[in-house]
Amino acid sequence: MSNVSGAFVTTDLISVSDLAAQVRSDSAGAVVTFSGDVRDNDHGREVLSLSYEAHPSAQALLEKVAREVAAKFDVVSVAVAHRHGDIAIGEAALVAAVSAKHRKAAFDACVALVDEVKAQIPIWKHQVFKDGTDEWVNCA
Amino acid sequence: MSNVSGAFVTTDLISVSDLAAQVRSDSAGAVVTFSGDVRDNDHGREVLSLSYEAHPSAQALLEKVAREVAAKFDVVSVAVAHRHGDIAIGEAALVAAVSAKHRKAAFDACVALVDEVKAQIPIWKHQVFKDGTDEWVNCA
Amino acid sequence: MSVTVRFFAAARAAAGVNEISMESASAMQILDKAVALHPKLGQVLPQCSYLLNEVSLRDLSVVVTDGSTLDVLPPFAGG
Amino acid sequence: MSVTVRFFAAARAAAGVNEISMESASAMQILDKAVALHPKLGQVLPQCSYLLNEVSLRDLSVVVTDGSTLDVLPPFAGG
Repeated sequence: MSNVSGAFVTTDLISVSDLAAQVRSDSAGAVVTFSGDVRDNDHGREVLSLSYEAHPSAQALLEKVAREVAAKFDVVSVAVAHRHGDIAIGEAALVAAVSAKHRKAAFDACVALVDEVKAQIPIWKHQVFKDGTDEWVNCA
Repeated sequence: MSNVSGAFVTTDLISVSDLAAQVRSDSAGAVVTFSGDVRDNDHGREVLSLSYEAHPSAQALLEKVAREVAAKFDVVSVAVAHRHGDIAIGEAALVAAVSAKHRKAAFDACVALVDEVKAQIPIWKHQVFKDGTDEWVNCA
Repeated sequence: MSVTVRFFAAARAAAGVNEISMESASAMQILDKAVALHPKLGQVLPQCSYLLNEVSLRDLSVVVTDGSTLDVLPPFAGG
Repeated sequence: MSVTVRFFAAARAAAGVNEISMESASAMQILDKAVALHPKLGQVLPQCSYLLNEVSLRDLSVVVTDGSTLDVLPPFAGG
């Protein structure tokens, strides 16, 4: 029976090792994790600082996406967290972890979880560049 | 420039968080990890204990596989470790970590790294079951 | 009573305000009026999606009744 | 001088020994003789691959010369 170990939208630091510990199980032979970390550059421009804004519905939608992915794949457990507010270079913005009996389901579910979070969760990224300009990502 | 942060065949405990730390970089936006952990069951039978045997060439071949995967995908860094000897239930037998600018390359390279390790590295798994029987896996 | 229009992320940056209060009308009419008040919104709105009282709104001819909240969401960019 | 044949994993379990010492001959002849000495090897060898002095050996008609090491590797099962 697949389940969701956790789904959090938070301003606190998030860590892939915390999520990995949450999904781990003696019956799971594979744990796959993803950490989406803030880069010091984007399209060749140096990033000075970065923040995310989350819509009030983001937490509930993240829980829904996690449940859907857990139900769709043959996994033991999934967990996902998205941070918002200011995030320092190198820190994680999105982390996901999936445990499964077999590795293919763990990889496939982790890819789907990250894809669906990016597609469905109302969260926005704002970047300030070293050259003084700034942008809301995906909003040309 | 892709590179290999580490490739180890060892009887020591191996940890996916160690490898993730090795591949992390401020220029990498994505880190994907895989942990292949010893399960308490296999094909419905309860596993009592488990050990791996490694051929003397396993270390050199693991380095070769890591270099090939690093060269084939647009990644920042890859790291992989395979443990041998006795391994307790829940402990990791194979761990891999890949960092990349973008998540697709990180996922694809991590899947390939695990697949190639399983296909190319001369390591064997021996399982002892609770019912008193034992088997060398993949050797019916 | 009136309609609350909330702007998020790039839409808020373009509007220069977090939210505005409008009279009941169709969503399209409300958004047209918002652009008239805050012209920079005109570049962002074509990419936006909308929530009416937290539920996705695709048909902008729907009348937004008094007491409702209309959210203006630019393209998501999580992760 | 002689040929060293090393058995790994399931092949070692079937042979009951880690390694044996044989006279120089083709790989096929050496393996046939090993099966004659250790009959349970007969079930494992059809699945095995071989290394001659740590290099993959596909053509079993090759003569294994004195001083060489022939490794018998069951199907890999790492991970």
